[in-house]
Amino acid sequence: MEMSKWSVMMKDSPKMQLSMLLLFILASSASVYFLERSVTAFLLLLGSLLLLHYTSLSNRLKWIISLLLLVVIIPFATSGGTSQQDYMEVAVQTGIYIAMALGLNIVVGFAGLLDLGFVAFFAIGAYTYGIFASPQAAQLFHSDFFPLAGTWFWPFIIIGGLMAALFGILLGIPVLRVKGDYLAIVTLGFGEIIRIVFNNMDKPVNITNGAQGLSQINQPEIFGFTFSLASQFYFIVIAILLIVIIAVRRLEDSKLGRSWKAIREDEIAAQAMGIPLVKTKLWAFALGASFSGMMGVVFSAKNMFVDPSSFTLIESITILVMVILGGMGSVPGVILGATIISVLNLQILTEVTNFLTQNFSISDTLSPMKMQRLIFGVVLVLIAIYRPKGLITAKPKKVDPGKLIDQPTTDK
Amino acid sequence: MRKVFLIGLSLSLLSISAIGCSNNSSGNVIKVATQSPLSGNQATVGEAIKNGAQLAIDDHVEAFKKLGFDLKLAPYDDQADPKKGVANAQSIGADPSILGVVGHYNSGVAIPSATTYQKNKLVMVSPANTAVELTESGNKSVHRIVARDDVQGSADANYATNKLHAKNIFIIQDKTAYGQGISSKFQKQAEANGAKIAGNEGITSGEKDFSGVLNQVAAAKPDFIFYGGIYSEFGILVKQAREKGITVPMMGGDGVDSSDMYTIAGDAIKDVYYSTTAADVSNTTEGKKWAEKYKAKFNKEPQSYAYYGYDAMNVLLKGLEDAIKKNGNKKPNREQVLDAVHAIKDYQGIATKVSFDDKGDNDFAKIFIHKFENKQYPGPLVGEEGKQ
Amino acid sequence: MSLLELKGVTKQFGGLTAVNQVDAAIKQGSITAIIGPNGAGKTTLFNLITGIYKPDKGSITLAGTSLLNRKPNQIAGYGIARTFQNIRLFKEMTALENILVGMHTHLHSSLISTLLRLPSVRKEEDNAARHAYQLLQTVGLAEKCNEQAKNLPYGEQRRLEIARALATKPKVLFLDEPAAGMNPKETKVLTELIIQVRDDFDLTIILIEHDMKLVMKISEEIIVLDYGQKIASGNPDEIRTNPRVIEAYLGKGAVRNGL
Amino acid sequence: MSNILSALPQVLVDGLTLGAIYAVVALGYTMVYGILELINFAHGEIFMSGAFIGTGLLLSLGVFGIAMPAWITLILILLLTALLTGLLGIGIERLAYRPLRKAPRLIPLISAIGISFILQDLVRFFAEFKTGNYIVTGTTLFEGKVTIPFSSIIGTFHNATIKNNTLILIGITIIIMILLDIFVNRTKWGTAMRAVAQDQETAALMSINVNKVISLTFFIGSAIGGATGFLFAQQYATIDPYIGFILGLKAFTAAVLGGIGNIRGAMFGGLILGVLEVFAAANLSTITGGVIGSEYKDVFAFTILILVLIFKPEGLFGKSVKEKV
Repeated sequence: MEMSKWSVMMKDSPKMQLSMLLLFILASSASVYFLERSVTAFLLLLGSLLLLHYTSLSNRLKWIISLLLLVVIIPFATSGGTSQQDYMEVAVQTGIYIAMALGLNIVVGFAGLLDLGFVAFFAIGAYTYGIFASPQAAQLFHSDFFPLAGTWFWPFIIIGGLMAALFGILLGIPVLRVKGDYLAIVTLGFGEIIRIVFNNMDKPVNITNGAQGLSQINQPEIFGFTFSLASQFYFIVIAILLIVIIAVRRLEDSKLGRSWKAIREDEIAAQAMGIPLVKTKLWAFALGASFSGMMGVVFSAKNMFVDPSSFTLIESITILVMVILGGMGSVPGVILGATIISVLNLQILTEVTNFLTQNFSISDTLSPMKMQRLIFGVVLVLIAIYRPKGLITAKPKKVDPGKLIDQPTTDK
Repeated sequence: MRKVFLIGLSLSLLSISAIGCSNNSSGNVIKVATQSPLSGNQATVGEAIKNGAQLAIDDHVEAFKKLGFDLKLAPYDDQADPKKGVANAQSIGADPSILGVVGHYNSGVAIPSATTYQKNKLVMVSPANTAVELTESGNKSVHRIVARDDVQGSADANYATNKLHAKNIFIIQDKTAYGQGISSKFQKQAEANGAKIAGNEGITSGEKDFSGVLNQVAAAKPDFIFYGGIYSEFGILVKQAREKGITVPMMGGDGVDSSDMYTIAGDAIKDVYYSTTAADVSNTTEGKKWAEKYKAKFNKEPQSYAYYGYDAMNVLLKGLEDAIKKNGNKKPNREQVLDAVHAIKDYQGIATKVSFDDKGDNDFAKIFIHKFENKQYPGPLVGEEGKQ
Repeated sequence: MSLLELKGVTKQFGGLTAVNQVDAAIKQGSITAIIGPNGAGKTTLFNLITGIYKPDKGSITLAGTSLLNRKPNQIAGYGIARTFQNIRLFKEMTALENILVGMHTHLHSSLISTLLRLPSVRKEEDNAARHAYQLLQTVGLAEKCNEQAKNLPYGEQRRLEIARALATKPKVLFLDEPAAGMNPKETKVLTELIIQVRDDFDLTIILIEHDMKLVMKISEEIIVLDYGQKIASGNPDEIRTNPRVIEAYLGKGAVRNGL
Repeated sequence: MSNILSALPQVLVDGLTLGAIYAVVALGYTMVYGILELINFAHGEIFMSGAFIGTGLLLSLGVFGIAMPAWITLILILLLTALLTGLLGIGIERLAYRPLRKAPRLIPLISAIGISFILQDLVRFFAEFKTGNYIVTGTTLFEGKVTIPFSSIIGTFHNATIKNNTLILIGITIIIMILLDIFVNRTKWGTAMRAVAQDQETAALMSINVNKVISLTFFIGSAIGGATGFLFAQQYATIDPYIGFILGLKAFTAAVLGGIGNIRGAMFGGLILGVLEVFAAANLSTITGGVIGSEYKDVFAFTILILVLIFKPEGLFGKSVKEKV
């Protein structure tokens, strides 16, 4: 009784929600700041973004609060203890996955094309920067111009994106004749081909340095400042991520976005409406791939190292899981899905197992450390069964009919 | 539904809050981390490294207690994944009680993770990484007690051409960083020694059917086969080669150094050689005692990497002790530990003697060539070669 | 002058000749019905004209332009729109979005300007939404504009499909069994709607329909297909009295029913 | 070139061996897909579980000192393994797929991946618990090999050797495929299965118990997958919990190559893929003069797959279905 009254009150009053939210942010960021190291507090702080999503505040206010959270509060709160780089590493990797998941969401969620080789585009971005910003290029072209300095990182974000988009199109042209689950296996094959080729292009001409990977990749640099710590990369990732989110949001409700969804729902009807199938699908491939490519550049610059083992099929599947878990076609859902999976994998499972192994003596076979795959599997099955439409289901865009009748259209 | 979801979320968060908070460390705890693959298909090796390190920690707990410190192992699972390795490295860096790292197994994970250690001024002692790159990039944190690929590859090639008189060699490798690294160094040296390379082919690790490549080997009729990769594939490869009537000598690097070779290849294991960077300690009394201790604790035979893990951790702990003493029996900072470890000379470990050079490579890293014979493990020693 | 011309259009599936040497000339602004028993090749003929299938023989021209070897989306661009026998709406999208998809060929914002959300894009989108809303009003679905297509009742789905086709601003509108599954009242509303949109939007309408009352009421021209062949054409009175039609299509029972 | 030709018999023999395994595992994918339009990602893990269950049974026979003629042991273990993995398949369907039948199309994929991880880790756990190592090497029932004198047929051919084990493997897989083909095409339950694959609702109206048919499909697919797992363990002696993943992937590729949902297609797809793969591994570097080596064998296989699908999008043996407009 009390509970329902409370929730009604919360539901009806945005002000109430806002103050609760601010309180929550304050409490969680304070605990992140003052506690030496608390994963819980950090997760709660991240969770405030989710709470924000569920409030009934205006969109503009939501944007402002989330920007404040991401750009000011989180970096500041984490700077309190010694764990800053740890939190930030998780945040950076999560950000990279979110961008990739949003890219895949265009392909799978919007356009309905099942792609099981998506990580290939990430690899292309990573190698594009990796080759030119490491001693590899100097050896390849026998030129002193290479390796490119860290200042080249910035244009390479775009170049990496474009390269990935180009490969997206090259893959798409032959592949898009294939439908449904056949497409899945063809893209899977493409992903594997890319990885195997990268793994073996050390001969006859050494382009990728094969399985040894590329090391000593230059880190980003601007006005003499070098980005080397996770807390510094965080801002690059946030910036790209914001661009990606805005782009996806704009695409979603555009002519192209509607065409994707139309194709997903019914190809024949979509064609009858004048939508060119191949071109529209190629755009989905290219744009989705470009997000991945951009983050690939960031990835190689951050790790200063790339090798083919980062781009296995499991990665592609993980990104797909993020999209489906979050809710196909739903932008906030996909962001949540990517966050949950990467935080789960990078922090929660590690923390739980560390806690258990460092505090109790457990026989080796039983060690939960080795059970991560099992736990991950159980989580996936439970989610599939209990939230089959994803955590945040995609909702069609609603319009206010009142706004549509005001002025009669003059367009005819 | 939403509410239920939110309540569930907060409950799950609360339930792990205990974990988050209890991680706070008091001032006299010193931890040393290990990073190795503890899950996935390389877990056997990763676990051996961790177990070896664990034994070393156990040996030192008392001594550190006397110094006033509570010594603990913090094992991390890098999943053989660079991303996971780097994330772990950040989290290791964030835990102020951790003063050093023993790891990794995969060079692909070690190289990017080492960058993070360097930023945190953490010392890393590698029990297994042989990639040349690792110590060539000028990273101050990196140390290793094992021989580099170039040393081992050329030692193997010298043995093959000089002692076994191989003239026409076929190379197979698993196309991992390790396999590619060691086999290309082997090929270089073998060619320099005048042998002909009949082929250099890759297999896919994790597969079990290598008949395709072996048909090619059969057609090329080599007099020697070198394999760059690890034992789980090599065992099968040996078996299938013998089944196909390919009877020429075969050889692998330290990756195939495992007693499991006998189980996997069975009776097919004839004329098979391997090189290792660890001296055979199974026959020394000390080695036997150690192996028994290991078995008593973990209920398993120690793999070679357990010895490396043990030695790597001991080297690190030696440096740690030095740093503590130098710091007036107070807890040293990471940089002090790093310097102390870097300065270690002539440390006698159970498998190898250790003196670090400027780059962090071990001056005493030696290559020992063994033969798999009579189900004896390690097999009889048939040759050895030092650095250069 | 006829707007759409078919000459000797033929399509075979394996051994079966689904459409056989069909000629037709559709007059601008007319309402033409294509009738015939099940399997007579009516829908196949639609699919041939709208480019879903390619004819084996014959020619199809719209205002003098050949429609052969064009993709369905290109044909849509020439001004041919259609509805489907087994309703093909974009189910997860709202009624309004369905219409907006129909306006695809008339929206011109480039990708870059969309990403930058230039004022021109916003204006175009606003206008499109208003126009789409008007179309919904035309078919009486304005208050359902935010409803997902899959949640609409059957009759409304049919009407939404017509509105979506209208959004492509077609010259010729093909309706494939628009009254199927409707009750007499709904059919009456639909009949009026078809005539109204023909007049308001200056359309040429071709429809396949089994409801003879509707066919006879609104068509100016009727084409009768049987086993893929055109067996008769003419105005409703001619068709009503054509013995071949009664024989082959309507059968003897129909004569008794007073048609 | 003469090398390629003379080694051809051996390459064919090896390719067919590998292909036979792919083919039988592909059957499991194709049957489930045919009926539920679901890529049962966990099928590779069922195969792997079969390998472990069979090897475990064999090893425990040794522990209890039960001695039987090798062929009786083989048949006994095959049947037991098939039964157990079949039940495992039914269990997985009940637990992870049936609740999701009305869910969006890709959701079952998630639970399939989840089940896959769970099986991998459980098997690893039990293997390690029992033996201390998850890489398990079993005993071989049939030793020895035979030589087929291809050279006496055509002079340029070299002889090919086949292990007895391989002959048994090929023999049993062929029997499985023939039995399955008869079952699906000639029996009441097989007809029901095809009916459900065509149209679940109509089949239900014809008083076919759809749930039962789906369970049966999972049982048969998993049983033959598991039995093949044991044959695989016999053939290659060494198994680990991760063999199912790569092999499952290849088998699924084979199913698609043959036209997914088509049982005969899966068989041929498997055989073709096996031969292609071994051929590529054996000959790629000879053909390209060393530029591209055997490490590109999977690239070669996938390229063929992509080419086939581009020119025949429904797979080699699939029927092209025109969508009704």
